[in-house]
Amino acid sequence: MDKDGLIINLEEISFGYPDRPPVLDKLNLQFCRGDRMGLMGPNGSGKTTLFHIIMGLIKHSSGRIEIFGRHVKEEKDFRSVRQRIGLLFQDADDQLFSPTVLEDVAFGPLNLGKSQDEAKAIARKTLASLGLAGFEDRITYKLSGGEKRLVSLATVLAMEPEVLLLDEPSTGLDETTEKSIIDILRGLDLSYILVSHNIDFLVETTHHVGYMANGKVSVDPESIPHTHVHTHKHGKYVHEHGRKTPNDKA
Amino acid sequence: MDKDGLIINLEEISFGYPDRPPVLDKLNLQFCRGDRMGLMGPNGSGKTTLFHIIMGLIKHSSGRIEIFGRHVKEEKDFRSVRQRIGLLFQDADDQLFSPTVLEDVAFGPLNLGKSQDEAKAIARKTLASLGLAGFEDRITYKLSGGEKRLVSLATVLAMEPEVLLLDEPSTGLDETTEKSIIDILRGLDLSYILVSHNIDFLVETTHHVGYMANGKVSVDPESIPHTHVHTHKHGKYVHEHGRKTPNDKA
Amino acid sequence: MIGNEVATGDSLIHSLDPRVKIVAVCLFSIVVAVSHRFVVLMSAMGLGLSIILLAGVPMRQLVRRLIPVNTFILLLWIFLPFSFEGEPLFSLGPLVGVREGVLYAARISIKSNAIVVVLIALVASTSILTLGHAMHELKAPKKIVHLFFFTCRYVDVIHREYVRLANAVKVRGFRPGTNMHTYKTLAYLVGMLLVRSSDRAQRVNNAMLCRGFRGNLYSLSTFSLKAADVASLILMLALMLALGVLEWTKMA
Amino acid sequence: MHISEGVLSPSVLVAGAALTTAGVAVGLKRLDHEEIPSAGILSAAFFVASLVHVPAGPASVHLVMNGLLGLILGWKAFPAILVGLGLQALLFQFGGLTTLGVNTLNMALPAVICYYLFGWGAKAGTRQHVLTITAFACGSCAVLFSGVMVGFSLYLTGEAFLPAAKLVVAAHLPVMFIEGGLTAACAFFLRRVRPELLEGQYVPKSASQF
Ligand SMILES: Nc1ncnc2c1ncn2[C@@H]1O[C@H](COP(=O)(O)OP(=O)(O)OP(=O)(O)O)[C@@H](O)[C@H]1O
Ligand SMILES: Nc1ncnc2c1ncn2[C@@H]1O[C@H](COP(=O)(O)OP(=O)(O)OP(=O)(O)O)[C@@H](O)[C@H]1O
Ligand SMILES: [Mg+2]
Ligand SMILES: [Mg+2]
Repeated sequence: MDKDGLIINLEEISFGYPDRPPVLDKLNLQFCRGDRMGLMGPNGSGKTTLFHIIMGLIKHSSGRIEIFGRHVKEEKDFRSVRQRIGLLFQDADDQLFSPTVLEDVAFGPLNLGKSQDEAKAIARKTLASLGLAGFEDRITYKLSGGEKRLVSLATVLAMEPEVLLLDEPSTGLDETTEKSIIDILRGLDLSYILVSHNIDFLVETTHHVGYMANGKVSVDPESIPHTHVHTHKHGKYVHEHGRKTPNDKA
Repeated sequence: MDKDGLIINLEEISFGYPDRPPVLDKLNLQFCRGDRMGLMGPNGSGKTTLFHIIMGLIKHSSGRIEIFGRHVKEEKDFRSVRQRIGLLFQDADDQLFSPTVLEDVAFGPLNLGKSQDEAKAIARKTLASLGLAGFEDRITYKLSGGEKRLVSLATVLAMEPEVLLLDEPSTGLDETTEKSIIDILRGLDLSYILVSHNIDFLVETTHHVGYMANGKVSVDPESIPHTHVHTHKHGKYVHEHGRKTPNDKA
Repeated sequence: MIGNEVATGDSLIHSLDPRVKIVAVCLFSIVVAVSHRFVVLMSAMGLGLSIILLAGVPMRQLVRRLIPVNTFILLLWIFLPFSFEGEPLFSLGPLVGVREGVLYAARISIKSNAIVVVLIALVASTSILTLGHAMHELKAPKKIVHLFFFTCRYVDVIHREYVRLANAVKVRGFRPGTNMHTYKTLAYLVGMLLVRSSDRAQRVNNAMLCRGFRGNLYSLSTFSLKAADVASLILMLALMLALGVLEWTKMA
Repeated sequence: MHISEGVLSPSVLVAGAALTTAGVAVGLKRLDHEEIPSAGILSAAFFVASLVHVPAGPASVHLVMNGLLGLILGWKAFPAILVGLGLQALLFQFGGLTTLGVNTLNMALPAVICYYLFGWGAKAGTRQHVLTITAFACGSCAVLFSGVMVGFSLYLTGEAFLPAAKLVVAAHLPVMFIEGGLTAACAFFLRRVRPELLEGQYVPKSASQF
């Protein structure tokens, strides 16, 4: 890996919530500029925790974090990290707190020191780029699930980050919204790590996939493509995966 | 369908939240005794809303509901429905509101007019039957996610309902807990309708699956089992479904 | 939050009936709060310390829990010694510390600490929900007891929601300061919290309706008095009576 | 500002406890059994809000928000605040048991007074700026009254407390503006997102809502 392009470098990170078995156990992860990485792993394997550690929302108990070539440790080191790395939370409801969409999207730029007018202009532009023009005065709390996701993405993109951490951006969305998220992600000129349980989605949006289990991330670029065949009977129904439904086939 | 076994009969039910497009649009649904039905559908398609309408927590705007052969309409009609149909809520934190597990499970029987001692006995029995003996004095808010789910199920079963409506009983659970929920559901001598996004889970727990979209439920018992073969290339990765991961294969 | 406050241990104090403990603590607090004589206050302090020793409360916890009351007391020490007329004791610049003032402040300090020490012995040896149940058994109004339970139950859930919202503003570069932007943002967070809580209240109501709720809330708690409980209660009553007599004889 | 145990004179403690009992009784009377869960969850929300640090110059203050609580709960603020302060006394030893009456009175009475003085501004149909001004007044006056009442409780205990009482009131003055501003912004938020909460219908009537 090109040492110069290395933007996130986690070395032997360990972490556990109080009174629980460790969630991360000497985890190593290298992430380079221009990379688009998928991350899978069972529920509770610590994917969300990993993202929160990178953003400094949770303090790891041991190990070393280097971001953009600088060792980050304290809250103030993470402040500048948060301006350059954007995190899309797993639950969009946690991300939107302002009454209107425009205020929410303008919030980040305001924190970066932009004036009210600049911030609003940035917010409008970002919304428009995601096909959300006209949403400015909608009440965030009353948006549909898919709209909340897209607006959350807008709030993150409005800060013009260099890297995105996307925590299950597609869960719970219908196919149309999922499709539009795929298109948006492909159109972005950004590096990102994307958590999803849906490999179809990862296939479409990332270059390679890491797998998280037992507190570690394993990236295995040598696995070989192959074909798999499966049949399951379920009464009269066939076992089908993902979003496909009996009706699609009938 | 055996008219005698018909326990839930929804005819042309329509409903919409204020200032929103309709969620249910002339929905028809028949559900018979002994049946175990799965229900899938994209987010926001109205699955939770449908359950709430059956329980009389939301009033439908038009259509006719017949439950256990009786036309139900008013709040007081639904009171007796709620004794015979148990609803497991999507969020277990909403369902467990008492300080301790025993109190929570005994709450239903007490409301049904049981004495304190009878209610406690029923609660103990129900907990034991779900493998939760010893949980009586645990504090509800300190339970883990999986334990909360199981206790929620106990609170519903303690009312000895004839039918269960289960709203995503497996989301957010790890495989072990999911497995134990599957075993419990299979062991129950009850009819139920079960909402889940996870077809593997539905395959294991239900006889057939309905699909909810555009405000309607379509049940298609005539779909034919078949085999599907697929190959996708993804860089060097193979497309894999469900829980399987690159590492399993590597 | 509430979850962190664990009442583990197996001292005599832990095993006492919570109703006895509540009655004893209330009695103690009232008697001490109305007492004046140093003898009485010192005895009360001694009693309080023996109780807390008996309860085996860890030193660190004790000190941590004593901080809030003593910050308030400290504030009073800044003023009280100088606000009396009487025999001068010391002087700080133009300010003259007066004997009566110092005694008054000292009295308050002992009183407060004695009462709080006993309160700590209570809460460190009894879980908060047990206290709720005991209040029910002691015939506190049912509505208050249930209000108490619901508040306890959902404080943690809502606190977690608050932490998630606070994290969301943090990752978007928010740094609190003394300015309108900060106040507006915090107001929005509180507003969001209230909106979510009212939504949750609606869902909880629905869940309760589904279980046949018609306005009756029940409590299944049962406590039974043991010999040790009765003995402790009598001992406490006797001690309080003794303190009362001590205080009263001075008046006479 | 919670007054600690052992500071106040017996007569002040008794008067506070008696008035609080009366207020709580009125509040409980207006609180239907069915509303207890909602009131409990909302008071949990206020409990959490009261832990929020707000920077004020070099120091930081905790939110009080009793004005907003009054707007939303009316007389029910009495039992809600009693429970909240009781929990704070038990969990963190803020305040205490014998002072629970006085402390509850000092926070709840201003909440109820402000509800009657300014509650009309939050009702449906008022103009935006009317809401903002009344909410600001409600939030700041509630805190000011609380400060004055705390100072008064101290003063009634003894003349010697006068300087401390003055300091307490003075310390509430900057907080007053912060609270007013936050209450106004919060009311603005609620008006846009969930107006029912402000309109005195805080209890969701789930079954009869539609
Ligand atoms: N605040 C917390 N306190 C205690 N335990 C927690 C907390 N947050 C998460 N956990 C636990 O830590 C583990 C890892 O959680 P995390 O949310 O990181 O998993 P995840 O991989 O993101 O799962 P999912 O796919 O469900 O989102 C889980 O077992 C979870 O229960
Ligand atoms: N209280 C409410 N007020 C207004 N709209 C609502 C309310 N509850 C749900 N909705 C909307 O109604 C639609 C159906 O919601 P519902 O919760 O029934 O969907 P669902 O199929 O259960 O989705 P999920 O799979 O996410 O649980 C959604 O668009 C939702 O935003
Ligand atoms: Mg996660
Ligand atoms: Mg749902």
